[in-house]
Amino acid sequence: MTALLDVRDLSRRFPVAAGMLHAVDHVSLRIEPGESVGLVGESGCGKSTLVRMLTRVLDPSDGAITFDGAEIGAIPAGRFTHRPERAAIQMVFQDPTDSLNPRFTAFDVIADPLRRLKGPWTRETLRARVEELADMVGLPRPLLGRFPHQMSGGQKARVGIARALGPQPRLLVLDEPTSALDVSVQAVVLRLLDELRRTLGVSYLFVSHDLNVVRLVCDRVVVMYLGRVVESGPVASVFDRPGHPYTRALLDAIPAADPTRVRSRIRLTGEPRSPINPDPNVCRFYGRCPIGQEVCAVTMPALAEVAPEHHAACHFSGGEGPLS
Amino acid sequence: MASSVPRMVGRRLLAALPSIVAVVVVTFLLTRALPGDPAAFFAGPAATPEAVEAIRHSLGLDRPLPVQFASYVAGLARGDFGTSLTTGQPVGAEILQRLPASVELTLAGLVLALLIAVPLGVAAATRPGSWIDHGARVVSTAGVSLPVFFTGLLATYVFYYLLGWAPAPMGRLDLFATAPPTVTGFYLIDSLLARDLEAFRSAFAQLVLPALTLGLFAVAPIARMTRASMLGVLSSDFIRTARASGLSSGKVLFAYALRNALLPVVTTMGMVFSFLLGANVLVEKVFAWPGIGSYAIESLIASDYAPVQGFILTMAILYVLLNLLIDVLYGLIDPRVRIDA
Amino acid sequence: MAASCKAPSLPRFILGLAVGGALGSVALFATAPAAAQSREETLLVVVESGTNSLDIHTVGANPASYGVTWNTYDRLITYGTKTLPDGSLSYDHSVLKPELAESWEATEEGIVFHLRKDAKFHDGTPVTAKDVKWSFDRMVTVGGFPTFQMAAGSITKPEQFEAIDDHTFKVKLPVKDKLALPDLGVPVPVVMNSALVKKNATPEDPWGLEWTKRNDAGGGAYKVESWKPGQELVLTRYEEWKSGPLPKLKKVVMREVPSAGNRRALLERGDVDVSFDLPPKDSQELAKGGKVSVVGTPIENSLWFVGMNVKMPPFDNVKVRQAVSYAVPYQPIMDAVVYGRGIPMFGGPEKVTSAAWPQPSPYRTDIAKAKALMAEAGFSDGFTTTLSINQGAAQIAEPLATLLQESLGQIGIKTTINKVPGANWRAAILKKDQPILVDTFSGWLNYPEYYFFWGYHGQNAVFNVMSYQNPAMDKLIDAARLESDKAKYEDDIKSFVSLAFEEMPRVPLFQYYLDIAMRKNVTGYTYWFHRGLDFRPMAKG
Amino acid sequence: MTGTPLLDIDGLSLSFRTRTGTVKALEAVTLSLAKGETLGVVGESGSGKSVLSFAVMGISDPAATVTAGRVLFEGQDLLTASSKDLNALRGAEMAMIFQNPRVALNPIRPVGRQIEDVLLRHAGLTRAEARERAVEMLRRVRIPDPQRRANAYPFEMSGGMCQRVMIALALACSPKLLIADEPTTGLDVTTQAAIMDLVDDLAKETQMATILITHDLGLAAQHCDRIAVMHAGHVVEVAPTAELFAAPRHPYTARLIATTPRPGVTLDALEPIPGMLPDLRGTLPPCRYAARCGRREPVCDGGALAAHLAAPAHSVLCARPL
Amino acid sequence: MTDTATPAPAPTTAAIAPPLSPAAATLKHIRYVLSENPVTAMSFAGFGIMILLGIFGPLIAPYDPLASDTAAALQPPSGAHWFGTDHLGRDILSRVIVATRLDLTISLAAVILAFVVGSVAGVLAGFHGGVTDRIIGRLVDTIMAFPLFVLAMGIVAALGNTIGNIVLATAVINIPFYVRMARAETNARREAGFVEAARLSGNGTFRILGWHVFPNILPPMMVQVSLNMGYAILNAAGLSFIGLGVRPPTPEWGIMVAEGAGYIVSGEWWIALFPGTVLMLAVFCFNLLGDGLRDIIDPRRRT
Repeated sequence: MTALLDVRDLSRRFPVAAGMLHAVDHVSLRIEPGESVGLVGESGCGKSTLVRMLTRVLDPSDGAITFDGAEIGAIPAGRFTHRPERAAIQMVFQDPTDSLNPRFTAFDVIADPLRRLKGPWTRETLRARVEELADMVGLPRPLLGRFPHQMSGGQKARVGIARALGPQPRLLVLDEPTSALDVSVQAVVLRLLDELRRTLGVSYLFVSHDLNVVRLVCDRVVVMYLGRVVESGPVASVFDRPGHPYTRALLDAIPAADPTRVRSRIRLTGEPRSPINPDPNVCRFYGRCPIGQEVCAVTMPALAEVAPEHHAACHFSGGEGPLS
Repeated sequence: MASSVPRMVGRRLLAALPSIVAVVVVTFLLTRALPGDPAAFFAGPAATPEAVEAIRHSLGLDRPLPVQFASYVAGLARGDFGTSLTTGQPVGAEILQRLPASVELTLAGLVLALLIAVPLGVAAATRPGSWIDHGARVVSTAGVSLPVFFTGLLATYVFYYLLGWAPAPMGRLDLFATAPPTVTGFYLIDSLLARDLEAFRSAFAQLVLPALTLGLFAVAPIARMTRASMLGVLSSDFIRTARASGLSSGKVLFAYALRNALLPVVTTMGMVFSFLLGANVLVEKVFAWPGIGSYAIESLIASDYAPVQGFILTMAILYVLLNLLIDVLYGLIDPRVRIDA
Repeated sequence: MAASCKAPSLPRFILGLAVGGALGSVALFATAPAAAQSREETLLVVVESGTNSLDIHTVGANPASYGVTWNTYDRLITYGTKTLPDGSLSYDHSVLKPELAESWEATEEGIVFHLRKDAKFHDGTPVTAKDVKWSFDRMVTVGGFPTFQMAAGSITKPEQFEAIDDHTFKVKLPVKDKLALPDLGVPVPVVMNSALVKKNATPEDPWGLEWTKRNDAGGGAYKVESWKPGQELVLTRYEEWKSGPLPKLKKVVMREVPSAGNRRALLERGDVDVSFDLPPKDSQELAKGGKVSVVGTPIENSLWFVGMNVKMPPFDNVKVRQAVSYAVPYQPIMDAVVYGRGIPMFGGPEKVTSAAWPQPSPYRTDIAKAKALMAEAGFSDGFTTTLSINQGAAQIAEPLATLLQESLGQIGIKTTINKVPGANWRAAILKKDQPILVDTFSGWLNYPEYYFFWGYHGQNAVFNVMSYQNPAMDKLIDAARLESDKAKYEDDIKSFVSLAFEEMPRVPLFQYYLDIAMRKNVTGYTYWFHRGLDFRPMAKG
Repeated sequence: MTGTPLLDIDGLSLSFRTRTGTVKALEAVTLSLAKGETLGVVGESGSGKSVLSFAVMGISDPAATVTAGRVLFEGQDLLTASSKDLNALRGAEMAMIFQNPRVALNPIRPVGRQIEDVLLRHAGLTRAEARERAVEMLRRVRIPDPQRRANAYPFEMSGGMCQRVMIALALACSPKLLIADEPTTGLDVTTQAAIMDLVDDLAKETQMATILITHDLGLAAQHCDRIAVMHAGHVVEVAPTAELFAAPRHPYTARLIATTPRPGVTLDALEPIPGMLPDLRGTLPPCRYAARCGRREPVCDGGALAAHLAAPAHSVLCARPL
Repeated sequence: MTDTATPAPAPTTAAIAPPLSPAAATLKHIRYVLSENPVTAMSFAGFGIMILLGIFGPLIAPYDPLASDTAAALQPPSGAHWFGTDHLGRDILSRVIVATRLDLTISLAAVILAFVVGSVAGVLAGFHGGVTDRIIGRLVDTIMAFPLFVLAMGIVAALGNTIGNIVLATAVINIPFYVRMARAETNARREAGFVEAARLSGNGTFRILGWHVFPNILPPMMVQVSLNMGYAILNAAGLSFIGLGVRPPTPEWGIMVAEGAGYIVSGEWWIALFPGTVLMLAVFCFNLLGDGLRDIIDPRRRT
């Protein structure tokens, strides 16, 4: 089975006043057809930059993006708009308010990609398709005539999902699709997404900082820290036996709706290292890492398998280190 | 920070250079496109075409445009703005002499406008939708809705002719006051420096009506901006924090809200000032104000190239400097800009 | 905006600020300075625009400079004064009076002047014939207007001037020109402090024009105390002046106030003594109001007129020109444009009987006749053209043109009014491409043939805005210039005036007044052909 | 709950005037808080939890009107207090921290100065003393190099740092009550944990009572002694934390717990809550949850609903509690 | 999951009202905006009257605006001449009415020209940033560096005082304001989610700008438009005052004020006052119109 998306050594650097900002630094990842991959990491870790490159609205500095066997990383973002792959990679945005044009009705929002990427349409077929999509995401049809500010957060989220599904994508990037929603709505949307994946066979790249959610809807998870992948593997494996202290800290920080659960926690101290002109020989987590040693300051740890399909980039991830 | 300000100033000046060059070129071309023929004007009555031609030659107007331009630029490089044909004076000296009058008037108008507009805007913003809000909007809009020459004449008629409150509209000083020794060129300041209260009073009295006329024109944009920006700031989270901290309402309003709200106001000041310099031209004409605006109008009408060019160039430089000042001011208020620079 | 965070003091604070500011400014207004100490001996004059040079010889010196130099420089001779029928004073072009020259006599060669021995320039240097020689050399050498003006009196070359001794000066004349002596009484032939000017001359500027433009090098009754171009000129009396009785006014301040309304207000409120260049309506009302005195003198040898370019169809057709002459709304112009501050120049006798100029044309408004003439000319449907006016004289020209436009419309001539900026007017008329225009022209020298020489002669001078060329006309004008027999001379004049009224290249409208408005206590105002103010005889009672 | 409560909210009702009608944002809210206690207020957006906190602080929107009830702080009714008294209380006796700390601080004033402003207002210190105290406060919230950081501006700091500054500012005058309104929303999970730990520690140190307003049941569970659950302007249930999770009595609470993702629960096990919050304009049924509730019976639409104790220290607003 | 203090009316699913037809909804919205703000309602009424006068002015005017009657010159307001007569005896009321069309034309034409050029340049600059932004910014700086009124004077003086040139000059000096505003507004939305979404939906740059970004920056721009309409008339009036405006005897408010200004001191106040007042009311109307227009155009203000 060939991967739907295969990213190799993808990097993106931005020139800033103080030097080069390494937003994404040699990231590799694969997404299989129908698979749901979670991408987690704190703000500023390069998630968004990576996503923008994968959805081809930003050009990478280095590396390759292979989509369904075709190299698409080298196509300039401006030209990619007119490529057939455009329809195949779609995205659901984090903030449903910000991502919906305030001057478009729900109908216009959903119809826009259809008009651009699919078709030809007549008035009737287009309306039929939009209504079909609305039904699919559980958006009541009368709401199609509304403007974003006239809808609730959950409704807007559904519009955003319908828009992304319209062009029948094969890869759907979901950028924190539920972070702006109430828990009750979140559950509904998560179930909807899960169901859609199963019925449509779409692959997901699910970006989130909420590990509870990632655990629910993803098969595999990729953890990023300061532009680099520090850990990746099957959800169960990573959640049960995190190989990287950062992953461990993330897991520990999740507040559990269970007052009985008493935990020992890794507390992170200090501020993250600067992503500007980073020293390629120093572990990015060094300085904040509770188990950091001399070696971390002179050698950048590489991703190593810690369990089947489960990789971590830590000198001490072998299970014998101070972590366990 | 200390080193970043001069660097920023230098960079901004450098960035403004192309604009200045463009202004010089455009002005040159524009003045040459004016329909008049200064040679014919200065040949005097009853001149023969030959005489006109001779004068044209002596003025260098018969040379090809690029040559004229080159000599103009060469003159500029030497600090020579040329000589006005209408007044017969070197343009540079004349602008230098008249500029303080215009700047003093414009600044007075601006200060007056700020004094009226900012409190008005704040009052409107603290009570959106109230009668104060509507009133402020109507009043300030009325101010900007009248042509300055009309308000100026009306004000003169009412306050000078009918009521006799204002002094005669005859320039910067009344006829019997003597100008204070020039230090800054601003009579208000110079007279204070010279401890000449008589001159100060005269200069102040002369300034009030034209400055008011001019200032009225600027009230609306500033008040509008203040209101909008104040409204935005007042509903922002940090004001809520300040209130939740029990800070006094005065402190919240002025030290917290107003200072933040002034940022966009400061930015508009550049535009407003540029606006006022335009309106100034007409106000000077009405009040016989010996500034560079009236000078420019007369010259433009007379196709007298040198003063027009000198005037516009001066204005452009003034504008650049003003914007620089605004940037620095902005930096003083807003640390984000300062540190980014 | 929390309930607890209202600032009830704010509006009050603002109100306080505004009221406080207003009161403060009122207070400053109210205590206007009472600096009236020198007021009685100072004359305050407001003008629309002032001089651009202190030296009439400089290139581009404007008409305002005539008046200034008239007071700051002496000439050899000047004109006498006469009282007009209305009681006002005017110069008398028939009387020549001594100024720097105590006396003069005509010789075979020309004229010999004897200078007064006590005259001194403003810096105390005695005035000598050498200064006169240098000044006269200068005016005929620098070119432009001064040179041109002096040529009218056959004074053209430095070789004509000779300083015989310190106080004797001779002007040699190539022909016995009757205009030579009068020409020495115009503003141009000033006597300059040659030593002072030479000291400030440069190799590029041997006549020191750049310096005299900004500096006083004279010995006239007034010294320039200060001059801010475009703003203010202050003259003070020269206490050592010998060329006439010492003026009464110690000081004269001329301020430029561009707005006519303000000039009127200033005068009415008594803040100034004299206002120059008032619009005719203001003059009329002020004269009627009686609060101030208005002296209006018809400007000699001057005429407002409608000119038609005889080289441009359809105005090459005399019938069209006559039609226009009948279509002009003469009386409305007198009423609504000039407000009676002019002498009508229409509705005169059918036949020219007077040798005076200007004199009324036989035309009067008669639209029916005008239409008939248009039909005769083959323009019964009318035509379209552009009516040009001088923006610099818009006060009169614009309403005049508007009325004219309306009337012409009635006979089918549709016009667009083209306002030419004042400074461009001369260039515009020099091109002679305006089909029809409204303008004025006056001659300094008060002779009909002088006016016609400029306005109608085939030499096609700039002021012949109609490009009118007619050999018969030229012959009559030339004859009148040389004619010494009074009767024949008058016949010539009547003939060319008749011809002009027949051909009608220009339609006379009115002879305009030179109006000066003064406070009642100002006396001694004298009308001068150069239309500048002569402060020397003036006084404040 | 021991002794007289520090804060006693009694039957508080509040409504907003809007273009489209009056929104009954709070109705008969009754809550009390003892000294040193930590109370969690949990609810979905629109449930009225922030409105409640703003009403307590007296910083409500001008369109808000209190229609009934009292808010007693140490026996003093905040709703009838003069704005002067209220101002003296705010920042000194009761303080608040907000979400989005980066915009909740004055962007153009050094953070140290902002803390000083509060100190100068309430503590009667000289400028120099205030300065010293401000730096001390920054140290207490574990900001490294506080001396230097006092001169920094909010934009020069990370969100977590800004929230620490907010905490320093709120606690500068050692208030008896701290209202933390979604203090960790928008922060990274690791930062979130650190901030909550800090609040916990400081609260314990100073015996300060805390109201934690959050949408995150997990967060409340971990940090609060008691939890109040709000729905559509009602407090539907108040109970000690362990009891609430172990035996929720209000159907909404139960559904809320069930719908929250947590370890060991699969997606299929997450039970969405049907329906949405009711429109708070116009007339409302006595139970505002009734329309969404699976247990609705005619009794639910009967007369007015009053909170009652379902167990000691466990009150519930439901006609048919679980 | 933010919970704010402002009372967001809880959305309803219980009753999803069938949407009104767009026209009806717009009408309802306009009615709402007008009823909410009396000042705006007044300005709309004023604008309506101006449009009517612009169209039917010549039919309504009681006298021929160009017909002089020197016997009836300078008459104060009376039953026959409500606004009095001017120095040539023309009826000021008629002139004021007939002038409406020209003044509206000048301001509308100038503003449309400036708006089109300015917003296109501004949107491009704001969206692309980089070199485009720098070049356009530099051009705008250059125009702004001129004293604007003097630039307008220069243009009219150089090209001749036709109405077309007055419009052109007014447009040129207004362009910078549109550019700056459009640039700032576009820049603020450049990174907005919906722009990114539009790109993912297969929209090219120009379609994004025209279809997605531009309509969103329209509401704030409308305020500028209405402000500028007033400014355009004032500008024309100023040009008339110094003799560079509309040619006589065409009635135009500015030139009438300029003409009448000279008669204030002599007591014929009505010549300048009536056109001045109408001019002020018109500018006033335009100024106040902006807020109302923005409210109408902005769908977020709809409930």
